[in-house]
Amino acid sequence: MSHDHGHDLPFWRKYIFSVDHKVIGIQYAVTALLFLFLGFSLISIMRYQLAYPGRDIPVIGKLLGEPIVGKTPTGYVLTGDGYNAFGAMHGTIMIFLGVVPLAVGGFGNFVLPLQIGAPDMAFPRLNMASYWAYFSGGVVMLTSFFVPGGAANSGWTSYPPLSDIATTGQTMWLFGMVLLITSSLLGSVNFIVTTVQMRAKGLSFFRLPFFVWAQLVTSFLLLLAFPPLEAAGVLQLMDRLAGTSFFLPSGLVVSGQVQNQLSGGGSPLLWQHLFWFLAHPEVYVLILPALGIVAEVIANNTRKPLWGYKSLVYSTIFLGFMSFLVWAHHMFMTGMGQTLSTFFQATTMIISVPSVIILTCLVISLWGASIRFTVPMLFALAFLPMFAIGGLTGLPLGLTTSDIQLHDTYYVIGHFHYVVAPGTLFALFAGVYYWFPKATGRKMNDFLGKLHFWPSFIFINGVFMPMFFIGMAGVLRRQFDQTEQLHGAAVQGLTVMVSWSAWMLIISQFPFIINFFWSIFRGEKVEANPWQATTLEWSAPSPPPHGNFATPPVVACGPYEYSIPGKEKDFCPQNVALEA
Amino acid sequence: MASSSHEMDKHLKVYYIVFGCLAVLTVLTVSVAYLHLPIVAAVAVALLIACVKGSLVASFFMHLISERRLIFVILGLCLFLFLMLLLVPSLTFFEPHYSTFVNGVSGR
Amino acid sequence: MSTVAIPYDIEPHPITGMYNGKFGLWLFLASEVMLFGALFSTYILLRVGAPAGTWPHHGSEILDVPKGTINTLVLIASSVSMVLAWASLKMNNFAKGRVFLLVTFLLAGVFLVIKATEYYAKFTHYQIDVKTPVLLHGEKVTRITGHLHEQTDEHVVITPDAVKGQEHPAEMEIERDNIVRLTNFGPQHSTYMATYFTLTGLHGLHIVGGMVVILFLLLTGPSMWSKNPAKLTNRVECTGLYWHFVDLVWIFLFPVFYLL
Amino acid sequence: MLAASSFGHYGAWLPPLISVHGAEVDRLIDILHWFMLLLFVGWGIFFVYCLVRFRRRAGQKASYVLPKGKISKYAEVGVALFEVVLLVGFSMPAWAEYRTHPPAKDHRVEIRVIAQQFQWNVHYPGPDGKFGRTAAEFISDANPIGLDDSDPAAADDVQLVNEMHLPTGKDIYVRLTSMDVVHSFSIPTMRVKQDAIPGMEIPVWFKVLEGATTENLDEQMTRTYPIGRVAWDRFRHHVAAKDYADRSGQVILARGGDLGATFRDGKKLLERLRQAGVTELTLRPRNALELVCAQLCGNSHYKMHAQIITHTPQDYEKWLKEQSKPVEFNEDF
Repeated sequence: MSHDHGHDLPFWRKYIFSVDHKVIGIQYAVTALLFLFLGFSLISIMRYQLAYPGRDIPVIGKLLGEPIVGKTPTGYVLTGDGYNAFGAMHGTIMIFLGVVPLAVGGFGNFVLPLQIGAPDMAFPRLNMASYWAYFSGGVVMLTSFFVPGGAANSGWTSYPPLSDIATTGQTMWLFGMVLLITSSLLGSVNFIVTTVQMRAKGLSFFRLPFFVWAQLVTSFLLLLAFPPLEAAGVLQLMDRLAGTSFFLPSGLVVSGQVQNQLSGGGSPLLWQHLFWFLAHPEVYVLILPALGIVAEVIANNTRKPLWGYKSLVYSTIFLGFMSFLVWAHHMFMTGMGQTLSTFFQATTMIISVPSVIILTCLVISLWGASIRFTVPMLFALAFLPMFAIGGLTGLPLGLTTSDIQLHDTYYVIGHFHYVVAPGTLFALFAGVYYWFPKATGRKMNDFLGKLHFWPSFIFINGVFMPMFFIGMAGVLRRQFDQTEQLHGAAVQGLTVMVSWSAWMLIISQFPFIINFFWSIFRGEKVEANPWQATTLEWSAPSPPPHGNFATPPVVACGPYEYSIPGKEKDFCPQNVALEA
Repeated sequence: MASSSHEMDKHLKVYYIVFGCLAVLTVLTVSVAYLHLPIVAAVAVALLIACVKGSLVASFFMHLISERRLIFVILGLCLFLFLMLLLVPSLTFFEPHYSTFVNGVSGR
Repeated sequence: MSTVAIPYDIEPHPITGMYNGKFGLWLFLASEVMLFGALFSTYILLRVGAPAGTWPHHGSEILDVPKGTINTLVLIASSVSMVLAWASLKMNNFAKGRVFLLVTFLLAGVFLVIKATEYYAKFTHYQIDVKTPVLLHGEKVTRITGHLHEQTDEHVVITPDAVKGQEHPAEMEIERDNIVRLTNFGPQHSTYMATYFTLTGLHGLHIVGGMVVILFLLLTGPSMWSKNPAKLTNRVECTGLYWHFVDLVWIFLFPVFYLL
Repeated sequence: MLAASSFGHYGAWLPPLISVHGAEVDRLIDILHWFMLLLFVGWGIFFVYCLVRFRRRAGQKASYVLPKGKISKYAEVGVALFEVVLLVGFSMPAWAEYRTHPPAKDHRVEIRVIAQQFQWNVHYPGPDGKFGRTAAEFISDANPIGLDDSDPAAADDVQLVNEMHLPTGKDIYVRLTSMDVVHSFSIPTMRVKQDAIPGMEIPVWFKVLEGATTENLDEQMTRTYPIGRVAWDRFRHHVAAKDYADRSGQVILARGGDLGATFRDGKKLLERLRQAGVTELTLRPRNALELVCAQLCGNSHYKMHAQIITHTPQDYEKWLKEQSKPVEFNEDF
């Protein structure tokens, strides 16, 4: 259509407003990593308040200053509102600005077109728009820290009426969310069309790498689950800006004032339904791409085909579908009767079955292998038991009777963090180490990689394992100071331990940061396929040029043809026929 | 790719017929509303007419009638999810056993 | 813009039977179905769960049904002209296609203008709830609806609405102290008005969005037609799909708000 | 009377249990955790075995042929079946008891609880068993639930803030609502949790174990700790069970006294006790039972807790009667 070439585009078109899926993928990944670090920093500050309630925050308190932290005669402390704002923004940043953009925007964009042998995404300019919508959403969220009253402080779940009567930060949060949702919708349309329409010749659906399947199902979840939250966001904006009462019942009395200028007639439960209709599938948006990455890394480093590829695919599709039917298990304590609670307990138990199957497939894939303990493999292997713990601890929360005691306690926090932090985040680290050579043509340092892995693995368990016990003791989440309550004070010792683990964990990330930047410029140069992998991305040069493949690849076999008996090499790339 | 003009003429005729039907149905649904039927009947008739109109638009203007299965699967999924979104909250809202609607602190 | 040739950008994929844009647009419409679906279910849930007496028995008590009917017809007509625009391009008649596009654009404008007059009427129509009942139409009432004339710190002057077959009532002065709630028929008036404004407002935004795209096609059409007619035809088709969907949403909104 | 030691302790596992239905909850939690542990350990052994046995080394070649065997399938079906058992056999019956079979009207103690930022308002109908009318227009600082004094049924009503009295061994039926935002009515020691949602009144019912009176619990929770393990953060809600004096006989920490209002006070006090040669402290919680809010409700969410005092049914009746006596004006006051 036009005559200019990728390599003579001006800088800002090539690296900033680029339409190349690889550049966009890297933009997503770098931005998301920064947000992950920010989200982690927020919680590190909160952990000081939790471990040493009311005591001045050393060093960092002074750096932040007012109005983010409150002043005391001797220094600075978090305020109740500040704590809630940090908590709400920790959740929002980690999920919507960190993990999902990294897993879907970053890896999806960079890897998916390469893995299916496409020259780019189906809609390159839409892809760029998607990144910039995400970026703007992030900027709006960050700015909200500086508006009067601070950032949104009604939890990442933003339950009304609390969120309806909250300060301006909540409005910013809603605007930010609308931008992020737009970004996700544009991205998911792009992924689905690309996967369905632009696969290389010979790449049938059952020859797709599992990662592509995971991304495809994820995209459907984003496409169909996000709009109800967008609707809910619009309604909450109306409540906040136009004075409507979608989520406000009649007769509210706030701080002793009768709210008789409100029409009332709304329902707080409505928000919860619309919110969790998105937010449960969102959990699978967080976990499926991670499973995809882990499957790729495991197949590559066991040097053998994945066990039960088709079960994996079918389980993933089933998981995706079921994830729409379990949302109200987050609402067992809202006063749910027998019929509905039985339905949602049953669907929750059912959804655990495909998860068990996926985990089983991945672990049985180790049998008869020749395991290379590379850095990506270490992270992928650590993912398995961590995800198992996260999944298992979901059981007591999915049954109403045991949920009575555990609902909204630290047990819940431990549960989903095991799924998302040592689970998904470890898988994402595996992905960074694994595909780094493809993006830069250089490998990340092995020693620093291991120095990143081992302390992270130890301290992340130090953070989340005690939470099960703290939660069991009855300590509720979102408490500014748990020692205010008798049962909370009893386990304050564990909370101090969690905090120290968290601070050690953040220190453990420095080897990664150093490694990342050092390797971009100084890392060991490697050839196009350093891991001797089979999937298509490795048959393109590293880094791949604009348009990816010199000639469109033709696929001749399945995705994981490793260690075929009687062959000289222990792997057979997808675009090489098995017989050859 | 290019359709014959004869075929297109047929298409055009269909568009005009659909336009006529939609206009007639619009007038019909408004006139029914002025009959003040019982609420259940009124809702049923209004929604029925709206559905017919909607299907006409989707089938002929959006050419859904000649599309392949893929789109139907996706739209079917949407419909199913919409029904879930309607049914489940309504069940929690109207749990008859124990929850009642109250106006603020009012009660005895 | 890019050197990369995207497969199936214009020609349909052999298996799905669609080019990328059309498939993408259908997916976008699927998400739109979920968006409006969620809002419709909100409407149903709030309406069914509403305490007695808080919703109008009939939309026509509040909304202007003739205007709504005309708007429905306008939107349907715009849908027809949209599909005709596409058909003309398909038959290689760019000039005619362009005219039909322009007609669609203008009809959309008409729709918005009518809608704006309806909105204006609601925002200038008031309701006052009072503590001590006042005499109106020979009855003691605690609620008066009508048009405001004067608002001061001490009192409000309102012309109450006329009742069919009766003479128009005279202006009334109501003391501020006696007023419990004074509101126009804007979104904050009641859950009914809130859902009405939210849904029709969002629908209106979709109309505006569609108009922007149509305007873009009108302006860039000639140059694109000379370079790549198939691409322009595809773009018009996709815009049409979106436009028909917006029409379809209105087909449901109209009876739901005006007739029930 | 029940043995005082049967209620358990506060610590890193489930808190003391003093409600009847709570036993079911605890049993399910126990079973689940044994089941989870079993699965994880079994799975972990296989996992670690694979890592060691199939590590890359000379002569270890990966096999292209995938292992066959049905063990994984059996394991998956086993897990699924066990989940069905948990659901149908344990969770559903207990939930039905907890949520769908309220105690009969004639022998239950009914209480209204109206949550508010950041306090629990408790409304008792008084000896006549009838709740007085409440409405927003009567709300004032002294009357947070808006009780209408002109209503005859309201005359003997009792309203309390952040204090709830309950009889043991009787069905308690709480009518729960909120006047502003979503709160959650949570009593960890009774395995009770129910969101308080504005615009809705949702009942929740439970029964306190006989013998679990505050008196007994206080006695049971009196424990002696080495002074090295006593930190202000952990024991700020505890009070001394006896007097502690320094060498000159001056009392540093009196019976019923606590460790001070702030961390600094506590530190100073403990230092003084140590200097006085105290090696261990006998402490008990100030209030053994708490009602807390489990749903984020604003900046002082963590402070929204009420003390619960349990009485024998006789004492409860006595207390209620005392409370509902109209307050007589005292000239001196």
